[in-house]
Amino acid sequence: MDFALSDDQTLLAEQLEGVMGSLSTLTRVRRHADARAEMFAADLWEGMTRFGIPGLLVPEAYGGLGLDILDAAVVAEVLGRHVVPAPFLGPVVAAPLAIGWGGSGAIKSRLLPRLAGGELRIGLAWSSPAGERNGEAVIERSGRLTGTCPFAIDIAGSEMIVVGSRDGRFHLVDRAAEGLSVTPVTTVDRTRSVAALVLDDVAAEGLALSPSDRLRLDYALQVMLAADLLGSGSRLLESAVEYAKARHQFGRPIGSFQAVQHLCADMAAELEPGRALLWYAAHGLDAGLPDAGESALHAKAYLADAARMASRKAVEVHGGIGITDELGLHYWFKRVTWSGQAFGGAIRTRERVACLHNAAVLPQRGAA
Amino acid sequence: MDFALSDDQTLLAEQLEGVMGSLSTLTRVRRHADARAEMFAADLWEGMTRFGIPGLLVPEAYGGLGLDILDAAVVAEVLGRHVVPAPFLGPVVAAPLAIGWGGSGAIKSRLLPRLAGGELRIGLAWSSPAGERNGEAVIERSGRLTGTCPFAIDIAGSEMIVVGSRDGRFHLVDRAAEGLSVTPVTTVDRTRSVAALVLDDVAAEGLALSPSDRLRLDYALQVMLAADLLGSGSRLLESAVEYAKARHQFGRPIGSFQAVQHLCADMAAELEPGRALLWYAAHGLDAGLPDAGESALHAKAYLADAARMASRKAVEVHGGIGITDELGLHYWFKRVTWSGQAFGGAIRTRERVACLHNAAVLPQRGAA
Amino acid sequence: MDLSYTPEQEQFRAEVRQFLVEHKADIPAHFGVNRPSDAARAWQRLLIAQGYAARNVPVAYGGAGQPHDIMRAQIIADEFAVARAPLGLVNQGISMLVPTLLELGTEAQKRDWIAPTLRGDVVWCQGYSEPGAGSDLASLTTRAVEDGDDFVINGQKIWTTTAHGADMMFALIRTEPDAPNKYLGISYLIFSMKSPGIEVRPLRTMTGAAEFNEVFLTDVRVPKSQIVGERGQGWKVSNSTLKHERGMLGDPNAALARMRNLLALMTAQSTDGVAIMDMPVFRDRAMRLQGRALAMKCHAMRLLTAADKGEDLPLARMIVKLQATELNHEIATLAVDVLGEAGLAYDDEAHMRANEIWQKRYMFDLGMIIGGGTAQIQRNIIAERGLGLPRELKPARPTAA
Amino acid sequence: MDLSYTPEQEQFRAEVRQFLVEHKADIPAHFGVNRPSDAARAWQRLLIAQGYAARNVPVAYGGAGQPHDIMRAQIIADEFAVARAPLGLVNQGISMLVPTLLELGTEAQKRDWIAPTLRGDVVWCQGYSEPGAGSDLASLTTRAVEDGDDFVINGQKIWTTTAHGADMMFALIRTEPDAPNKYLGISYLIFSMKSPGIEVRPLRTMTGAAEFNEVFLTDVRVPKSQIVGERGQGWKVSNSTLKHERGMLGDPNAALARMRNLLALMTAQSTDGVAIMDMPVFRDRAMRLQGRALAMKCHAMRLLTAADKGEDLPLARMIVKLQATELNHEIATLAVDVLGEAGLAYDDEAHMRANEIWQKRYMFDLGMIIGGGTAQIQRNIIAERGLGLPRELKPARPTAA
Repeated sequence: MDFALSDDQTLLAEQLEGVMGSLSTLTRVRRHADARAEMFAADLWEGMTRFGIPGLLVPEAYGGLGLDILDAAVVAEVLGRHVVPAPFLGPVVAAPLAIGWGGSGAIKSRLLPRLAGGELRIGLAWSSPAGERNGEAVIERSGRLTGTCPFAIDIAGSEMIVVGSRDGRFHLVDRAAEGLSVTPVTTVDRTRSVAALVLDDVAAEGLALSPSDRLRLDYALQVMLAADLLGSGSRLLESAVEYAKARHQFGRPIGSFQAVQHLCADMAAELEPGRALLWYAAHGLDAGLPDAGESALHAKAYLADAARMASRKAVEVHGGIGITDELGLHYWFKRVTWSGQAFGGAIRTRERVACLHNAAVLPQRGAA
Repeated sequence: MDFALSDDQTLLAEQLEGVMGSLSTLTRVRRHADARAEMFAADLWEGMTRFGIPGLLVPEAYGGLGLDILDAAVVAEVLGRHVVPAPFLGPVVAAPLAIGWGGSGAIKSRLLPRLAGGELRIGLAWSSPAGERNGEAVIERSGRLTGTCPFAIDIAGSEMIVVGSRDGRFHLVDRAAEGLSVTPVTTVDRTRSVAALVLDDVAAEGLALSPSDRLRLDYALQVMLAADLLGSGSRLLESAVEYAKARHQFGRPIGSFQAVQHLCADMAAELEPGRALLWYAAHGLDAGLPDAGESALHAKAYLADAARMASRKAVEVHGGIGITDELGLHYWFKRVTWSGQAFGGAIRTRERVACLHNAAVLPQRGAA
Repeated sequence: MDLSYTPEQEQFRAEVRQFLVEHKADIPAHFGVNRPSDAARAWQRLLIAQGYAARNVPVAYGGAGQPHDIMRAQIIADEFAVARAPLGLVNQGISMLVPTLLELGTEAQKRDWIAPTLRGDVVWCQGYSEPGAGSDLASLTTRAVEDGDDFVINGQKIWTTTAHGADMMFALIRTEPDAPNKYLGISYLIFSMKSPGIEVRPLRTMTGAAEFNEVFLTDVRVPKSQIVGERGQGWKVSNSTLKHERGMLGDPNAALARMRNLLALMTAQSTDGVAIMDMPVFRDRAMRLQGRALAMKCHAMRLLTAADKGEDLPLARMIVKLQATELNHEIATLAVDVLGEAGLAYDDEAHMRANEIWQKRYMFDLGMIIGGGTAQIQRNIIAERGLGLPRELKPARPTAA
Repeated sequence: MDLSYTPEQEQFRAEVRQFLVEHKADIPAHFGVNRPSDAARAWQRLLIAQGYAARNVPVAYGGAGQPHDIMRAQIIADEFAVARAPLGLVNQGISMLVPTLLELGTEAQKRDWIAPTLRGDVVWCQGYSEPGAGSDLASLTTRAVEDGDDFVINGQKIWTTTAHGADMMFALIRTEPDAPNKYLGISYLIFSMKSPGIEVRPLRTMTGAAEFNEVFLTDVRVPKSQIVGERGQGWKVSNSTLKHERGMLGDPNAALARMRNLLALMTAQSTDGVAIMDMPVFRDRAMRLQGRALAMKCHAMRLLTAADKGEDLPLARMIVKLQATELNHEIATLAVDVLGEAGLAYDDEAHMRANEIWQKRYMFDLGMIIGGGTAQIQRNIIAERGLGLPRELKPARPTAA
């Protein structure tokens, strides 16, 4: 038994940490966030492409690295640490998995190599894990899609979109398809690209994922969000610790005050077990463990809560400066807010565990 | 507007505080708690009787003091402060109100003067506010009662019992009635008398409370529990503060450590608004304010949470000694546990507010 | 307990209502961003004349000259809230500087500044905090040296609201570097924001707005006559000001109003066809917060009664900031959770839609937990001054004089 | 990540399983209350002979003499847990004294005490804490003065478990009153509980049981040869013992097992005809705790792997006590809430029914949050040693040597 990252994974994390540390600087993030237009961070995507990230989950036969969910989670954690304002969940996770598991041979040959090379980016329009909000959904009829998806991600700079329909199936839609209208949505986290889609009888190519693969895709995305939360939450803790060491009040570093010490200790105590839970959940999806789904949902819910707690306490440790743009702490705070809510908040996610976990418990309508 | 206790109420509290401080000492409480037999604290009841407490809510026409719910709440708070191991909710609150509001003239003349004088004590068997547990309930048929009540209170030393039946009505039963079997139940709080009743076709005298009076009785009891919680919770805070001043570690009083200071500050910050909420709820019942029911339930739920928090933090401030019998802190801890759960815990109580508060929200089965 | 009002008070309430009906048209539509609009100043003058604003300030200084009457003040506040009418100008000049001048200013200072401040003709900003002096405010280093009849100030202030629109600043400046401890040696100075050497830079916060500024002071000259109170006693002077500030925090009516909005949101929003209000986990959290809001409302009524009787309830008073700011933040947090993915939408203030306001509050209210004494400092104050626990080795702030 | 075991490890697991099947009849029904029963001691001898207990203690001192192998140790623990078979004796003599003697004892001390302790023939109790020395353990005042070849001890110890059944005590005693600081001047002594001058008084706790004792020491004579480690160096010696104690805390398998029991309870109990498990507010809390229990289980596996590789993860290690004790308490708290009025029933241990155990745990687990370093002390340790924050002005405890 070896409950740890492999040497390769550790190396991957360290090297990517270096790359992202130099590319996704606070200045760069701020510039991205301040732009009002639809955003695609070409330079950061370029950096990710040089590192091979677009091909992480693309099979080697199609020119990718053919790595595991756990490897992708390691990457997602680093992206969260550096609030990297580049697409990831759509083109690097959802699209390769959905196409790899459900695409025809022709589609795979056509798209996967371009995905792996980073030249093709595919967004994701799929709100079902967060629940159908106020009746908004996409309906498939005779291979064509109609409806709305209020929370489509990684659309900026994408050529295609993976769209989930109300019946749980996935489809490929061309970004330029007739009947598709895209309205960028500014969210609190400006490092993520979100858009609202309206589809009016839009042509689509079906992806034939099995029901269990649809769930695996769902769980893989929850794990990526959990990893992002761990990354940004850990960075918030580190910032708080650094600040508490450096900042002096009353003639001593504020980190020598028990109240500040305990804020930091609580953050660490909450985040640290989330790391092991995340590894277990990601590995469970790779190894096909029977509790993989439960673990993935637990990881998302646990880290949504833990990172939110860290985001609040880190701001408290920083005091006034924490709510300003001065140190940019708020970019991490907002990334945590976004990742915690996207694809279902902690409460809804736990309710999904309850339904999975105990077959004797009927799914209740009355839980969000 | 005068949002405060009256001078009379303040005097009542102060004087009773003196009496109970000298009667319900830790030694006395410990002796009561250590007794294994069914418990009636005759000496404490005698002290309460000298003070006029049994007649608090009995109209003056029947020899009582004819005071208000708020006065009774003031008394309940003092009883909670001193974890007084004597009956109260049954003979002093439920029985006078149920008989006063629902008894025939004959019953009132027969029972109220004896209640006011303290010579008649009446227990309470009524579990409906906490919900019907695992199907246990009392059924009325042709004026006779059959069924079980697992959580009847103030039964020790009682001559009669007010019994609530599944249909929401109240009945008077003789403690010696044929078909009634009483099994004392030891609870975690040994300052309270609890018994499980089994009724097999037991003769009963009906009390004709209107539906709104039944609710008022319910709310009055929730207010009394809230007051008891405030009393025991406040005392736990005071004990923690005293101990934190006196106990030295590392060459200084532990109360000078920020961690200990903040434990105490949080207790105070939670408990203090509960005091105003309690007054408002009790006064609302007296004055017939439209939000009286909502306020009473909020007061119970709020103080159940606040006092539980205080009970835990007070033990933490005391450290090891807090979990021993040495200072008797656990009597307050346990009283808080009991009062918080009796007649419905915080979650169930809040669900009742939701049903009351927003008529548009249908009562949901799925809430405890 | 008596929640009714005297006939005289009810009569007064009727008068206030009548006034609000009659002057509905005078209520200013816009109050102005950095400076009060003309309409706002006209409204303010009307309220002073009517005795509703600047109630206790003597007529000689431009106030309404009414006797202290907390109940009448509350009636005015309640009726204005019901009518959604602004109760005149709310700014730091009126809430902090005016009471300080009334207490400690010279006769000339009172005559010069109080009336125009009350009327909104002179706008003030506050210069207390510095980048290196937050919780430990008394360690401030902005200093003034004597030069003839002037002080010459150098240093930097931060967290200055409305600095852009302000005419004047009231500030804490270190004038006696050799004082025996850091609390002594500070003076309370007032000076024009038009003075040469003042630069104002907006400080952008996490909400995206610039609610605060930094103010850089380089060789700013201030006549010595513009000191308020004794030289070197500015710490004491400012504590009297802070005392006035505390009353501004934690309006329980606002928390209850927010709860109503939140409950409406939960009724309107649905997931998978079920209204959020019908989801017990969210509903329980909402009811818990409603109970807390109600408790804070009752708590405020208790404090009001005590104040009316001239009694102080120190512990009850000290917990308000901690509990009220936390409650507001929790209400916003629940709203963010209720809105789910939809609640992530966020724009800057100009384009903000109805639901986005919750995401803004979630962040802004966290700032309120920190501003004006962090939650940690509040707990120290409650423990040491409210509960009488022994002082921390290094106290957070000395006991107010 | 590789959650599989090597073929050799799986072979070893099979052997352990086989052993447990073959020796099912030898599993003692009762372990004894204050002292191990004969059956428990026989089981312990069997486990040592088999190499399952006292694994790493040399054969010369009565141990199994196995090489360090954390994976095998975990396999043994897992298989015994599955079979619900006790993994030999668990007491402070074995977990704390034996490792200390192995590290710092004289050859004679090792020969005299280790083997009978491992066999359960000699039972030990711990004499560290005193009424005035809790979190600040080093301020202990129980003192020993020299008298010929003996020390003569006077003072009082507290929180002593199994003092009634114990043969021996290992204790921290102040032997050098003039040492330069409180940490020096303490010696680690071992002595018989039959010594004249020892009085044991049970200390009743809130659960109603007497899990602890006070031990009064009056002119207790101890030969000087019964000092472990250097004279005056007892603080260091005890820190090596405390290091061993920490491993005993926070078994994540136990938390998961409790969660299963709680979920069964929630399925069985109903209110108004609805199973508690179908009530979303309770179910959400249960799922949250299940997620936490799973996280702690994974965290333990991560620590186990690190230990197997000889790596230390200080921060990950330091949080275990804080998180595990809090989790256990929260599980019990939810159970108490689930049981409602019915959960208030409580008797002393002899009469306790199945559901009453939760109310007991609710209180006992709060004690665990406090015992062995309160949650506040744990947070100090995490902040200062785990995160490298500067020391508090007065440190909670000096860094372990």
